[in-house]
Amino acid sequence: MSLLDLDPKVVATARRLAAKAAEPVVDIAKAHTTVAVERATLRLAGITGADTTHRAGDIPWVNRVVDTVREHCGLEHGAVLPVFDALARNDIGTLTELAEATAAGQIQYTVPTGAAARRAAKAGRVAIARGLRQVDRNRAQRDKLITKIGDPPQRPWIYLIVATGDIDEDVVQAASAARAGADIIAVIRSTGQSLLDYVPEGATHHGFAGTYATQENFRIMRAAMDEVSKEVGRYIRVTNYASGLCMPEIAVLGGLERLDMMLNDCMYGILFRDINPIRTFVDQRFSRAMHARAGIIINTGEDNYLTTADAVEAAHTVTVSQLLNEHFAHEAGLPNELLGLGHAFEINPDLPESFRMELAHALLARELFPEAPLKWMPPTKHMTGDVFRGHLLDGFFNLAGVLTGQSILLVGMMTEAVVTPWLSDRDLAVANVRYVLNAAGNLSEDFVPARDGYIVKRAHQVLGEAVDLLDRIVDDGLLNAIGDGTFGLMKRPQDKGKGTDGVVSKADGYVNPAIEMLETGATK
Amino acid sequence: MSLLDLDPKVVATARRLAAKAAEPVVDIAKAHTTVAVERATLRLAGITGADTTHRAGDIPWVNRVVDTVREHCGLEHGAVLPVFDALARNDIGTLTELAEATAAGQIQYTVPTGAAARRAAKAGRVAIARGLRQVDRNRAQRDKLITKIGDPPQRPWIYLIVATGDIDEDVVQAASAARAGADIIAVIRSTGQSLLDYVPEGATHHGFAGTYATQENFRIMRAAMDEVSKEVGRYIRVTNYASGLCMPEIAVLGGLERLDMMLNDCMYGILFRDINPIRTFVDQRFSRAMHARAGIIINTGEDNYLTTADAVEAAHTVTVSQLLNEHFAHEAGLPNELLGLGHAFEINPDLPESFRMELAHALLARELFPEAPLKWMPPTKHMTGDVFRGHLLDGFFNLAGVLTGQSILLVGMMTEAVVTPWLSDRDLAVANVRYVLNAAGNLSEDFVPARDGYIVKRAHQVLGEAVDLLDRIVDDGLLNAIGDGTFGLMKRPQDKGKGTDGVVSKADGYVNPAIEMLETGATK
Amino acid sequence: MTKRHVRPYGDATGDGMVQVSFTLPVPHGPRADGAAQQLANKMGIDPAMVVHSHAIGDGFTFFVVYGSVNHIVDLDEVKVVEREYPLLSPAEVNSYVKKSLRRKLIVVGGCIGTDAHTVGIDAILNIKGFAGEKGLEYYRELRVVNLGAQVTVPEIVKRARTEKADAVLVSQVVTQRDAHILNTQEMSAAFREAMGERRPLMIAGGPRFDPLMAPELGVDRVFGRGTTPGEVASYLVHAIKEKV
Amino acid sequence: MTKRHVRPYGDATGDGMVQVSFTLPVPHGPRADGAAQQLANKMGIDPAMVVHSHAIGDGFTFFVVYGSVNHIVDLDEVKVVEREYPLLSPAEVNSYVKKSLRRKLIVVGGCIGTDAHTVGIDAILNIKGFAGEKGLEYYRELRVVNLGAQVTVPEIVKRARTEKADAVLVSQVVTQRDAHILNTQEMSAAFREAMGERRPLMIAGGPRFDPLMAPELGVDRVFGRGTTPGEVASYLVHAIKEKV
Ligand code: B12
Ligand code: B12
Ligand SMILES: Cc1ncc(COP(=O)(O)O)c(C=O)c1O
Ligand SMILES: Cc1ncc(COP(=O)(O)O)c(C=O)c1O
Repeated sequence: MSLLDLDPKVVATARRLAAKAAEPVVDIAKAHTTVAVERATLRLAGITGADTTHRAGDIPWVNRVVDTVREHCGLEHGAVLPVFDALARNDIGTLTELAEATAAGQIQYTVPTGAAARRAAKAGRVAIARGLRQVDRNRAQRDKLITKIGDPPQRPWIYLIVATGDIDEDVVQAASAARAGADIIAVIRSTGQSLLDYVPEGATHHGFAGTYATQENFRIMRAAMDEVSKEVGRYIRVTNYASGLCMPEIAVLGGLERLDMMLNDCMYGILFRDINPIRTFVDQRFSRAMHARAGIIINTGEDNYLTTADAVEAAHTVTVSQLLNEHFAHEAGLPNELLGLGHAFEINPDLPESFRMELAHALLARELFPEAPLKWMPPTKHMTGDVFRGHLLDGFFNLAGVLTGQSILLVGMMTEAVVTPWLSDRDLAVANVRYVLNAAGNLSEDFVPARDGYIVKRAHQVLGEAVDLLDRIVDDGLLNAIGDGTFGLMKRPQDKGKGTDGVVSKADGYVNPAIEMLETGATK
Repeated sequence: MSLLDLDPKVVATARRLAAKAAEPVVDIAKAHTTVAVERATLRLAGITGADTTHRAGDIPWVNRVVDTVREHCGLEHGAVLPVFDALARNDIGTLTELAEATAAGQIQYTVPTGAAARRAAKAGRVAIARGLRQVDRNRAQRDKLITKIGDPPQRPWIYLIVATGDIDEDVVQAASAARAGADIIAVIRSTGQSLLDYVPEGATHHGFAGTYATQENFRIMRAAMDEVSKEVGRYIRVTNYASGLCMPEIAVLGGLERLDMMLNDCMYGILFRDINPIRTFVDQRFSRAMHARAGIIINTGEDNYLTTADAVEAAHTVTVSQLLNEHFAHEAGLPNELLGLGHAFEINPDLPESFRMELAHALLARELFPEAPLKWMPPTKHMTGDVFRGHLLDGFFNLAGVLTGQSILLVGMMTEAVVTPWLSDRDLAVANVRYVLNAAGNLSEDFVPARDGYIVKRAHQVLGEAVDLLDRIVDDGLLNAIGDGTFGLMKRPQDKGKGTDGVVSKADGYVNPAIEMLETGATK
Repeated sequence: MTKRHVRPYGDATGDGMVQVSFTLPVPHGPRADGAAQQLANKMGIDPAMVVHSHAIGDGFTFFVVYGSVNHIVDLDEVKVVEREYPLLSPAEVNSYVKKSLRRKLIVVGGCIGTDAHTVGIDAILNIKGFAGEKGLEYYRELRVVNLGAQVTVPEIVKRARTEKADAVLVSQVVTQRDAHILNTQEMSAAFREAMGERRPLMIAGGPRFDPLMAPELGVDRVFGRGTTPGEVASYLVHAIKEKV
Repeated sequence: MTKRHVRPYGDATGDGMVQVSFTLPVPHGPRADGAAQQLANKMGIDPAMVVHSHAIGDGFTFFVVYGSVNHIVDLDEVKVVEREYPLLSPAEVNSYVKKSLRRKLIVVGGCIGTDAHTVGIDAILNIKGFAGEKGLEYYRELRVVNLGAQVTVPEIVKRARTEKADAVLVSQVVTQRDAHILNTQEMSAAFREAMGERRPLMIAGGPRFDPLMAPELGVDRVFGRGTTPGEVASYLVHAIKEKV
């Protein structure tokens, strides 16, 4: 049922403009590869482990290989051809052995041509298909578990964060959160990981304000939550972060370890981590294709804009970004059911009508993306050390979530402005959510924004501003708009930022069976 | 605008039944007087002060006089005749001098007859008229101040309690509460005062969990709030408690000292202070007539029922009591605008749909009594030492208040289950109210209970149960119903309870010019 | 199995983290924050973060402080009134009373002083009960006389005498100016004075009582917040066993 | 006028009332309540009322405690970094800089380490400013170079050098594992090592910094939560006055 009575023509225009604005960027994304995409491809093909002898610390084998390939023959043709050619030429059994030999300086990479190239491509495809079939099996396994154990009984699903820095403590806290009512557990990453151009290895215990995202940590958490799922009688979803310099690789690891959701935004890395825009768009495209394959729900990061820009003035930038995220996601193969588009309750609570304005924004998102599992993010910017006030604000955030039919509710903590959440913060926060869901969960039945009333007008206004902005972006180019600080007030020129030198123009003969198989859905 | 679509016929039936149930009780009330009514009458006539030499502590002169009258000649004819007769006979100038002489054993009271009676009645009337004109002047003065300084800009008005036990500390806390946003200041009485059969004298500093209600304390608080009113630019209303053994007297004092609201319930004293039912109904009738004259808004006490009975099961008893309170109030001359009928947010918050049920109850009251300044009371019973949860609950209480258009909002405190409110509790509580009013105050525009939805059904159900109960009460008699524990599960037989022996059947020649002048509105 | 020595747990074992809030009669500003910091340090919180402060009027400031408290809780030193008797079912209570007393056990209860909070004592005495447990009236072998609210001490002594009460149960909810303590002491003294050794068992209850306070109050047992009727009934059996 | 010695104020002068909450790694029950009571007593709260407790999982209990703390705050002993310089308007700052330096004052700022919280430093530096005050970029006589987030220490040292910075302003928001302290110390050491006496003025800021920490951090000044750009600009003027 539509409460806002949005004009379908305006909505269609918005989508058309978003597609148009995205088009040149999609072209760029298709025309380039990155070190991370190539590493992700090799990870799918089965490379694992790290060079523990290296003086710079544990460097994953896949980094050693891709860096060496690049050094020897460039990445313009992708890593698959030189790597599988080298495997064949040197008669080495596994990619990991190849990596060891590479580190020992025994391998010389070249781009094969002719039959050698065809052989290498084929061998690569066989290996990658093995990885993809593992991802497919995980997806089937998830479906099976959900059928057997069940989904949460209510919407929105309750999303809780753990962030101890130590995977073992994380497991304890995640289990207790799930028992207390969480449906989704997200492990926050250590600050700074998103700027590492490699994925750390193994189980880790010393993150800063978060725990490193590693394949082993993913495995540990998923296994633990599989146990807890049985205990609590609902499938507990596990989330981690794809965004950052290793977006494609982490997406692969998430698929291999049956994560259920991943933070993946088309612009977050650019805006909030100063990662090069081109790098991000290329990486993002590959990672989303991976998520599509793995049935992983993406969580986009529009909430972040409202921490640096004003939530009222910049409301329409959230809508624009959601439309862009939607387009990029569709383009990469993600269906609506996997689009956890983000938005947030970040209006200054001292503003008159702030709550109604939140409702207007939240409802706009709901009605623009009726099939998407929207992710509703709690107040952070206007949280203060006054934890009593904060707890109240979180309650109203929860209420806005149920009134506007949000799908995934990231639970707000009264200590948001103080510390990373304590055990008791999480417990009180879940009790808050539970009260609101239980006492007022069905109040949406009685929530009917007045025709032409404040809420409806505000929603229409924001949509109108979004269309105007999209119009300007189509004219200026999305990359220029990002460069000008359109989103979150962050100015990010397309030729600057971290990871720029990891971007490579594809040559005509570029080969990447992974991309092909992701596009076609092939399993062999 | 009606949201519940109540059937006007059912509503009319409810009112008719309430009137019928009240009728016999009104007859009883008219047929009796009480020591308190007589004392109130003499207070209007100008008696003040206390016998400080008495060994039992400060006994007000008015008690000495009425007790002696009763001893000497009974109260069946009222106190006015014997007292003004004695004044004339003994050639004494003032009532206070008469009291002193009474205490010294120098006065013999008798019921005058013939010309002496007419003279006494006349003198009494002149004196009482003087008191009533003081009340009238106060009322005019209140109107003038409101015109000049202004009413609160918003509805509901914010009602805050102070309860230090010391009138001087109360003044400090009241001023700070008003500055922080309170529109109404209520001074809680010392526990137990309602069972004192006299009104203490003077400024007091040692109450238990509240401050004694005295004429001087009333004066001090009103004067202080007059100052603060100017400062904050809105007329700060002052409230105190009439209910108890001295209901009529305190009503007089409230009128004389320009209080603006008074707690006055037709059954509170019976149920929660075990005061004799007849005593209460007699006292209540006189006190309400006084409030009507003084333009004082009464606050009824239906909220209390839900602290001893279950708020869901007993919801209809609240409605029944409101209808009875309305009838008794009308009968005593109070117009709708002065009927601060009470109700409360006391449903167990762990119940599914508890918030929507609260909305249903609150809306029912709103639509049944569209002109009454309803008083909306916060959660108390289900508050616990978990102050975070409590603060959240108070926020939802505030929201229910604005969604259903309540008129007077008694501010809930997160420490409800812990201590009488601290300075900081009040401050955080007002901030809570302010957030809700400011952020969601107009959300009622968008609150439209679904036709035949949960809220509407629940409201109709409660109204139906109320009509059924009124029907039974009409059959059994209200006094029997009270005896059976119908209200708040408290069983109070009509011949038991405190203050029973203060009830006196009026003789045929009973004279009370006050009652007459209150009924006719006469000023002379 | 818990260890003997523990510290508060915020986010990790042993971090000692606590949250504190209070108001100081000091105008808002850096000096006030410093004063809050000093108080927190005196409470053993170090480092202490004054994460919030705001003015209440001109002369007061409200603070929220977070930090690590350096005290260690020694669980072996924790004083609690351990329930030294078993929890019995109503049937067990009834059968014991019947066997040992051969008559009904008589309980007189009420709120003394000016306290009018009867919900607590009613929760213990009335059939309806509390937390799913029936109240003492439900027990066939108990005779319950509930005097209700605002009973004076002389009244309850008199009634206990005429009813030949085995136990007197009083409730005290209002604590301002220590009313609950003073009232209970007054009552226990009155019973001792009036009846000496033959006084009934004296039990006090209320949400702000600490069970450790029995000696101070001069009563036999004290029950705090969340007490259930079954606990009280079981205690009664235990106490008459001791007497018999 | 405040008195020298004050106590927390709940409802009356000197009542000492405070609210505390914490979690103990002890299963819920009377023993846990007793443990909470003990901790509260050790914090100086006496009498302490454990007004609420509930289980968090099997092994933890959350408590809310109210009570009177017996410590006394000595206002004369309160340590605060008093602002020893006047608050200047932008015009005053500009005119002083112009007169005394005869060139623009150069400020280099950023978030060091892996910290990506730029809102705080931007609030100080960007024109937009904070709390109604314009940021340092607005000051005609200041030249501001804002390096943004996640700047490494070598980077900021290098840039300060090439820009000939008079002052370096760094922000630190993430405090887990004392990252804010370690990062700032690393930076101040690097500047000392690289530039010795000719190092720029070093200023650190962030919501969890206490201005008293400057010596520990090795910087000249520390600004905490709620800092406004005007305070920082005025300090800059004060500091160059001292140098000149
Ligand atoms: C209901 C209530 C009332 C009702 C009482 C109705 C009635 N007939 O009982 C009414 C509305 C009349 C009322 C009035 C007042 N109340 Co009142 N009231 C409450 C309230 C909301 C709930 C109390 C309650 O019923 N708890 C539920 C019962 C089941 O719990 P309980 O009493 O703790 O009992 C349990 C245990 O303690 C134990 N127990 C208790 N007694 C006994 C006795 C024995 C023998 C045993 C074994 C066990 C036992 O067993 C029970 C079951 O587990 C509390 C706030 C709160 N949420 O706690 C305020 C509260 C108790 N009231 C308070 C006050 C001050 C008053 C008033 C003075 C003024 C006012 N604020 O309204 C008046 C006057 C009362 C008077 N003269 O005593 C304060 C007391 C502050 C203090 N610590 O001193 C409170 C805490 C509210 C506040 N924060 O201001 N109140
Ligand atoms: C906005 C925000 C973000 C944004 C940052 C965007 C950006 N470009 O800055 C985003 C979304 C990217 C983000 C990410 C993360 N954040 Co963050 N974030 C916040 C948030 C909500 C607000 C911070 C803020 O902007 N405050 C407003 C500014 C104006 O205040 P301020 O920083 O205190 O600055 C003032 C003063 O301190 C001072 N000041 C500050 N710096 C300086 C410097 C100088 C020289 C001077 C003079 C003064 C000065 O002046 C300023 C004006 O008064 C806080 C929670 C909160 N409400 O505080 C969490 C918070 C800071 N984040 C936190 C964390 C852990 C993270 C993450 C690691 C994970 C996560 N929870 O999301 C990531 C990774 C960040 C990283 N690598 O650093 C934690 C830190 C916990 C801790 N104490 O260690 C917080 C407290 C949230 C929480 N409870 O978990 N975050
Ligand atoms: C889309 C998205 N990706 C990633 C992150 C976190 O990234 P990082 O690990 O760099 O803090 C966020 C922040 O919450 C986000 O919104
Ligand atoms: C109508 C009414 N009168 C009086 C009171 C208070 O009376 P007392 O002073 O007896 O506690 C209340 C309780 O809040 C009440 O609701």
